[in-house]
Amino acid sequence: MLYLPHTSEDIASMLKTVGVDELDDLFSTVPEDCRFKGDLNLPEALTEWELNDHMKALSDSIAVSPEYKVFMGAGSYEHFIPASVSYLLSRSEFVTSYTPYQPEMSQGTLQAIYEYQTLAARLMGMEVATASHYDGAAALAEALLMAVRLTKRNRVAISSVIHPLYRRVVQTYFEPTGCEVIELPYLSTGVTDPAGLDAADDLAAVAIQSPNFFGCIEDFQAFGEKAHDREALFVASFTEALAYGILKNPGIQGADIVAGEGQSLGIPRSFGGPGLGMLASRQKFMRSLPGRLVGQTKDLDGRRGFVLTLATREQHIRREKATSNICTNNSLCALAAAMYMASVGGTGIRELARLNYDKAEYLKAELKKAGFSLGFDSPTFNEFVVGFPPGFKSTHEELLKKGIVAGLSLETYYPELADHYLLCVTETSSKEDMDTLVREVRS
Amino acid sequence: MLYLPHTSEDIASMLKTVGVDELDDLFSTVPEDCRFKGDLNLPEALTEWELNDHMKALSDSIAVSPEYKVFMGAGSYEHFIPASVSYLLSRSEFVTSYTPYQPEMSQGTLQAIYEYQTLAARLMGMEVATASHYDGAAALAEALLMAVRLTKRNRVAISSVIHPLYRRVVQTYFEPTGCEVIELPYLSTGVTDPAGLDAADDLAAVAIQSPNFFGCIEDFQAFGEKAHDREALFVASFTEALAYGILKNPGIQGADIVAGEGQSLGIPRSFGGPGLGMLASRQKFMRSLPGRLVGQTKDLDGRRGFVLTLATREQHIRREKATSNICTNNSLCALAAAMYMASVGGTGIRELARLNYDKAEYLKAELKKAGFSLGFDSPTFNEFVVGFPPGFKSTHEELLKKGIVAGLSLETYYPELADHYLLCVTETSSKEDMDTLVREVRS
Amino acid sequence: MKESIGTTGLILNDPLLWEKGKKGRRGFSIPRRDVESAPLNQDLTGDGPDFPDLSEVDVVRHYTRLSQWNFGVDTGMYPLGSCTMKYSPKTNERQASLPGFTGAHPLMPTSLSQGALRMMFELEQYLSQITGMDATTLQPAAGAHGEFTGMLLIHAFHKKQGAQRSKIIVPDTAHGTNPASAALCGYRPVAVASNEQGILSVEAVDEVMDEETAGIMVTNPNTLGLFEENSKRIAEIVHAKGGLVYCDGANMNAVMGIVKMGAIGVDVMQLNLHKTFSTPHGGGGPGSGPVCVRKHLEPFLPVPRVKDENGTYVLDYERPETIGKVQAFHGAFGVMIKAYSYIRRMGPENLKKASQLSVLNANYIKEKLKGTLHLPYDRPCMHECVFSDEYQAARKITTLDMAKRLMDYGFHPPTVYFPLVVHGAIMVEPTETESKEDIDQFVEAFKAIVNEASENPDLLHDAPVSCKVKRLDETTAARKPCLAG
Amino acid sequence: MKESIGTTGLILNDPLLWEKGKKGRRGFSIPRRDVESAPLNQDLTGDGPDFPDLSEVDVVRHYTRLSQWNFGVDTGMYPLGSCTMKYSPKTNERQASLPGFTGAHPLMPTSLSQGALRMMFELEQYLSQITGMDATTLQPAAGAHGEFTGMLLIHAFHKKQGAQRSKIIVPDTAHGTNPASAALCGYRPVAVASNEQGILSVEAVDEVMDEETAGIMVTNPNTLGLFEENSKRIAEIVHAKGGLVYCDGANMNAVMGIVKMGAIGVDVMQLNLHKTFSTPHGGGGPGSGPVCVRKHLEPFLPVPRVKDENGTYVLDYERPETIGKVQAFHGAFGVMIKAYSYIRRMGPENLKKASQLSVLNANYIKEKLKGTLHLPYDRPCMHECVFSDEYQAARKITTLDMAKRLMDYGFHPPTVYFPLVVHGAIMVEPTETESKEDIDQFVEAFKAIVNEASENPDLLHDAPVSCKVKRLDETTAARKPCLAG
Ligand SMILES: Cc1ncc(COP(=O)(O)O)c(C=O)c1O
Ligand SMILES: Cc1ncc(COP(=O)(O)O)c(C=O)c1O
Repeated sequence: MLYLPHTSEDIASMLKTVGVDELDDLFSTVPEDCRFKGDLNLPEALTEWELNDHMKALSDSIAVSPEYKVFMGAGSYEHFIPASVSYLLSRSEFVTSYTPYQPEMSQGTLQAIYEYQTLAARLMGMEVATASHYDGAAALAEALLMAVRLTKRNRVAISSVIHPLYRRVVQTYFEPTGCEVIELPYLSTGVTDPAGLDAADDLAAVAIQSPNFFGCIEDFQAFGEKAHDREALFVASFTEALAYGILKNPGIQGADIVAGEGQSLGIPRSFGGPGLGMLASRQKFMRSLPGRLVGQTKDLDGRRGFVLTLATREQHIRREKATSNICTNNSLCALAAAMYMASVGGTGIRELARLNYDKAEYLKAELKKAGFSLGFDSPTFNEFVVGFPPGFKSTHEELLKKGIVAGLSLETYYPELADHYLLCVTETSSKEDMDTLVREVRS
Repeated sequence: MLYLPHTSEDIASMLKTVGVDELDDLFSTVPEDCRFKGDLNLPEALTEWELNDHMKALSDSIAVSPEYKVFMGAGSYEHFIPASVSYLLSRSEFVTSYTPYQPEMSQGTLQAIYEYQTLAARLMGMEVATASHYDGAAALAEALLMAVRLTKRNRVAISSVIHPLYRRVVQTYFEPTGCEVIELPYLSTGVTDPAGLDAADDLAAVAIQSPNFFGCIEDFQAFGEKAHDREALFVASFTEALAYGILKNPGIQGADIVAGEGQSLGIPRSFGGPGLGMLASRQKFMRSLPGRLVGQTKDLDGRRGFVLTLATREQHIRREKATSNICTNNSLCALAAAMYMASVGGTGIRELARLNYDKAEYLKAELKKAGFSLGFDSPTFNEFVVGFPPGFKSTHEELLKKGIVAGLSLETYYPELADHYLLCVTETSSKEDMDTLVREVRS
Repeated sequence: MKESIGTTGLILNDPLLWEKGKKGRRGFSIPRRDVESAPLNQDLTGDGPDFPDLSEVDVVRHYTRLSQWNFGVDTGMYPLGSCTMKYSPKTNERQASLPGFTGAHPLMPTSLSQGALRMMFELEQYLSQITGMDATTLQPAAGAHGEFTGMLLIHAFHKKQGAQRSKIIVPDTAHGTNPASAALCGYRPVAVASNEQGILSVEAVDEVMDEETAGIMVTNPNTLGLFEENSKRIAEIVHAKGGLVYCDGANMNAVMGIVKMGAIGVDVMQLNLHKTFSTPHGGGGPGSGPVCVRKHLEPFLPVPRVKDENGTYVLDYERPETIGKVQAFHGAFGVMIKAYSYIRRMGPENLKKASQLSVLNANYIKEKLKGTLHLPYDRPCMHECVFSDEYQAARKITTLDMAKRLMDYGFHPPTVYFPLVVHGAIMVEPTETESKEDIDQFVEAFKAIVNEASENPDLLHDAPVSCKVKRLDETTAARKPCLAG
Repeated sequence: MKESIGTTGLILNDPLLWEKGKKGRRGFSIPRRDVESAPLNQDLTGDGPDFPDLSEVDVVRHYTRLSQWNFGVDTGMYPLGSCTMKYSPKTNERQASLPGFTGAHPLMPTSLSQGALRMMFELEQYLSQITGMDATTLQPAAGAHGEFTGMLLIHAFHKKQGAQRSKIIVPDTAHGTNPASAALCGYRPVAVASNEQGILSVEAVDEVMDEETAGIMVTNPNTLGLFEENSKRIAEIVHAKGGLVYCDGANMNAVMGIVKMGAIGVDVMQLNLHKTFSTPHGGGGPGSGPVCVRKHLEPFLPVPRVKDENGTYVLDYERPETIGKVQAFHGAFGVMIKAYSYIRRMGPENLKKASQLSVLNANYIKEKLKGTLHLPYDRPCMHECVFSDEYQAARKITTLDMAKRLMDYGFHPPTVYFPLVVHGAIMVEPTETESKEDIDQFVEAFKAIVNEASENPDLLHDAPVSCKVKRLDETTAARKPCLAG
């Protein structure tokens, strides 16, 4: 077997050294009644070539661009990824190394993650960003738990137009804590209703997402102030990191903690994971952050180097008193994001973000021309809600057959929004594709 | 532009250093009447993403497996290539380095090519193999020129069942030399007629390919002896390197020089190139070999290291007196072959070669059962000739529409072999595919 | 010993990204603009992030150089205990990069995602089969995330029973994530000491188990590389008091096809696909931590569940008792593909063989080094063995010194100072993908180092000398944190 | 100067392949056998090659380690004169790996290979356009192969004229492949010396050109990095005597969009796609050396020719006057894709810009270093500039010493001791993909080395000290050749 280098001679001589006769004898400490006697009921081994055919068949059965035109984002975005990033990310020194516990041997990963932390912090407008989290939803949950720890209060308010699946994750994380999660309703304009906060007191945190699930841009500033008036922490969230290439970042709008998803930054969608949980905070909360942090230091000769630091926050030192249980994170995804941010550059990300905005505005305008109404009139970035005529569901299904995915139906998440669909346009959708979409939905 | 790092400030300050005002002024030494004033008439620049779409469209228009079942070899063979080889070959330290003129900085390439030379020599049963040549045909031509130099005779005899395109290349190389190339006819059994040599005297070399173009296994031994009786050098050639995984190699059968194509050894077909020209000889002819050679040596501390050696044979030292004009060779293809040979291993290559043989024999047998006659009855490896009924051409075209390529028509190369087709079966053709082929050609 | 495989060669320094580049450079091909620019309210816009502008060649050289400062399993032996640093077959990477997989949108209608759903459905079945459990969720992102998910399941279970419980038993040998995951779920971890044999005694558990205790978290094989021989009896005790048994399955690599956790009393467990199932670690992740449960916990699993409705795969969100979701979408799909590919390539026999050889390799190292290094628990081990620096302590040579010196010899050090129950622990897990020769070289290197420890201790104190940097000042790093440039 | 970018780090030794492995190991998945074994005459079979048996991890580690002993353009600056070591865009590699391209069979019916033929047809047109020639063949495998093909074309031309010729004029600055290619075609190269300006004088050519001479081979820009200013007049002289002008276009990177060779009297020339058109060198190849010709030579081009028959592409073998074939199939298709991708990504403006910047970079280096190193021809250069070690000779420091020392500073040395007309030549070709910062670092490094040459010459004599090996004994290697293990 390609992955099992032992020859029978190797095995024989090693067994001899160990002092047993057979491989089975190695398991003498496993009590008889714990031993599994049968054979695992699994499909027999495939050759590498059979696997190639099998996997190609599975892959070919999935609808993806360019064959399909997918106008759907909702937390998973299609963006171009340079061949250079894919190549660099495949280098096995990055791929096959573990968490950099031994810094002298891991300076590549460590400098790269330090650079990621820096670029991520700059993108979010914060002072400190962690080395990565599982995904945007888990990062948001951890951010809110962090706020609970910091404020020693046990109620959090989250906008009802934070991604519904993110809210579900927050609910799940909070269930056993006994903390309360209250949801802030949204206005007819598609943004969170600040009034929702008036009643709520004794809050640990207020969490708002912008662009929110409807694609609408929220007024972080206002919510930040309201939160601070209540001595609550303001947690800003996002699912489309590219938006901050052109929009005001959370930091300058008063966010204390920022948690969101970085998949847009050079990470393929791959059916929703692995993604990149981005988490950042103000310097003063640094020691309460969950997850790994890379810091700069010097070696014995005074040369610059990097290490994992502030480990006393972490489970392997603090065990049950740790700021989180996280150990393995999404390091390689953070590396991809760093490579992507480095490639796009400061000038490029503005252009790219603007292009996303302009294309989305184009489709909006065309749909309006075609007589469809937008669900909400707040400004958006690259996603927006369209209210289609009743019975659009069947048209939507017809379009699937033609290889067009006309957005995500909102009814499942917001029953009040029957026939409303969330559409997404990125730099990958051409004018031609958009015109086709409009033509098709019109007919 | 991604590949042009200069900012306008860079350009300005550099022009200043150089002492000219504009980029155009850099070309002051190009006389006015040599300057091209217009704009190059080329398509305007594509973005990386437009290029992806464009190239995908071109690629998708080409018929390849698994969609097509291609029972065609004729010098270009489909063999499985492990993912490990493709990955390793993509490492940029190998891909983006030049010919290892500076050995201290190129030990990776040098050791790898030394290993290639060794494995290649072992495969061919020779003492010395070169670092690589352009392709099998050019290697054969160079081998024959080498024989002419060594023997100071100017006539070579080559089998008429050496790959026709290889013979064409030999003719082309020999045209200006004034040397004569005589062709040895083939027998009804599909192998070269030794009698063809009886008349011929004063020969520099006798060249035989085995398995030959018809897939038939030639008796190298016999031709070697006949050549040596005439004090001519015996040049063995091949297009399917994998055959020597199981067949007697040329070396033990008396070859003085071996020249052939190594594409089968882990190199994709890519429309016929780049391939791998393999060239080997007996130790005593070492200094007459064309092309690069890597040799083992020691460094100042006595550590083993590798260098390009015997450069006095080469053009950059010997200029017109060199053994060849070759400079750039097919190094990366040789590296791929080395990785492939290392992966398959001694045990594996026997199994793999045998599997090729057995599958070809299976198809042979099935076609016979189906009432078709084999063109020749000499033993073959993984290619063989089938004589189809007159008018098979139309069936052949029908099958193309069904995604089946039922071999190569021999008529173009051997007018006397109308309706004869050269079929190839490798480890990549499943029994099922072969059964389908038989079913289809029968109907 | 023959020449050490560790040596030095030319590598290149490279500054931080923002110390390179010039405004106006490009490393990214900006897509053609085929629509006009639309008005955008300036109150909403910012200056954009302060990123450097780099050319493609700047970026490629930067990361090519950085990669050469790193060491991976593809570089050499990486016997990091408890991390199962086995070789990741290259075919895994190939499969995961197929366009249908990388391009798949998680919220597409299931009819357009059949291949993805089928892979997940089958993988769940394989993992249930390997662990002997009844159902599996692939949603957790890593081992610790799986532990947390497991705790949530236990929590939901007790809630349904009507009485919530406050404590959970966690042995002192447990990985830090265990108590942390329990705490995250509101449980108070109750530590029990392992006995002189390095395993849990029935008595110890019997003593602490009560109706206030939600259950126990056992790592089996445990972090000393020992099989918890009493696990079955312990499970009975825990069950008798209405508790549940959680198994930390991070060490499953030792017992595939040999022990079915479902058959020895385990109610819920996680697997680390990035350990046992050969998905690469990526410098710290992403991983995948599927959770396998017995029937009685299945109703609580996260949504959606992949279901096979006679040949077509659907996603079922309608699970009234579900704990909810632990990630936004379906988990680390890209990682699952690699584990799935591995299982399909290996087949049942080779998976068992892998476990047997991983145990063989560990025991072989244990025997070869036990004279050289102190072996606290001299018993047959599973996939890893734990030594200590006791013999060297006299000469002021610590585990850390030996670990650093191993780098100069071309090996990644073992896990050090864990598990905590062994002072100066040196935890060696070779995995089955290391050949006898590689292991022999490792053993020779370690012996050579122990010699140096007595003959020339400074070689160890100054180690490593071959790496790009010398030992790094971690204290200052923590005291004056510099976390961003 | 600030810290040198060259440093050392941990790398691993690895023995020769056959010093590793064990019989019975596997690094290759043997396909399933779905047919019975057929009888095979034992007289035909041998023992099979004596290859080692290795596991996949053995192979992966071997080549991963070897790769780390190498230096490429992706690692750092590689100013190897005459080799145009520009950065190869990663998108080239991506395109070349598309399944339709890698899987294409060269003898498939053209109807099933349209995409491949179209790419070749268009690439031929682009190259004809860039050189100002009328037709192009993509068949030659490399520059030298293109030269040989060019010689064959000239040979066929004269043959058709009725009188074969015996000589060809080759300047002393020519690359070794030029006379070698001429000789391979039966021509006797007649050397002409370049003048004190480093270029060919009209007189020198006039003197030797006669009716016995088939033509001239000019490298333009030449290997001193100078433009052959008299090329047009020279062409007239050669043509007047019935000769043809061959241009070695290996240095075309200097003049894309600036000079059209077809317009200055060139009849036939080769291009090196692996230089000017960014296809990577692969440690020595594969390359591609297309040959571009004027109308009167088109009939002689190798077969097959790709033709566009209103929208469908066909292969034309019916060319009565063709020289035949120089490779079995269509040439290095896999390399052509990369050059094609490069041209499409660059477009006409950027190709010209690339030439301008390559010339800017070379002149910048010339100005920066000319005080430090002796500059034999102090005139505006094209894409490269040639220095010598004359200033250092006094202190017994040679070009080789400085070249080796550059390695320790993290740079690949320039081409040394070529062209032969400059004693101790140091031939620097930065290419346009090096940024000003990178070039400034290179200049600083060279200056630092020249300082060391006077202050501490041994640093140079002992160089390199950072690489995996010290200077290697090339003499013994040649005297007692060991070419296989
Ligand atoms: C025994 C054990 N349990 C749990 C974990 C946590 O797994 P992860 O790092 O994937 O969260 C680890 C990983 O180090 C481990 O070794
Ligand atoms: C000026 C010149 N001509 C010709 C050649 C030969 O090209 P190739 O190495 O591709 O055969 C070279 C390559 O070094 C060269 O520099």
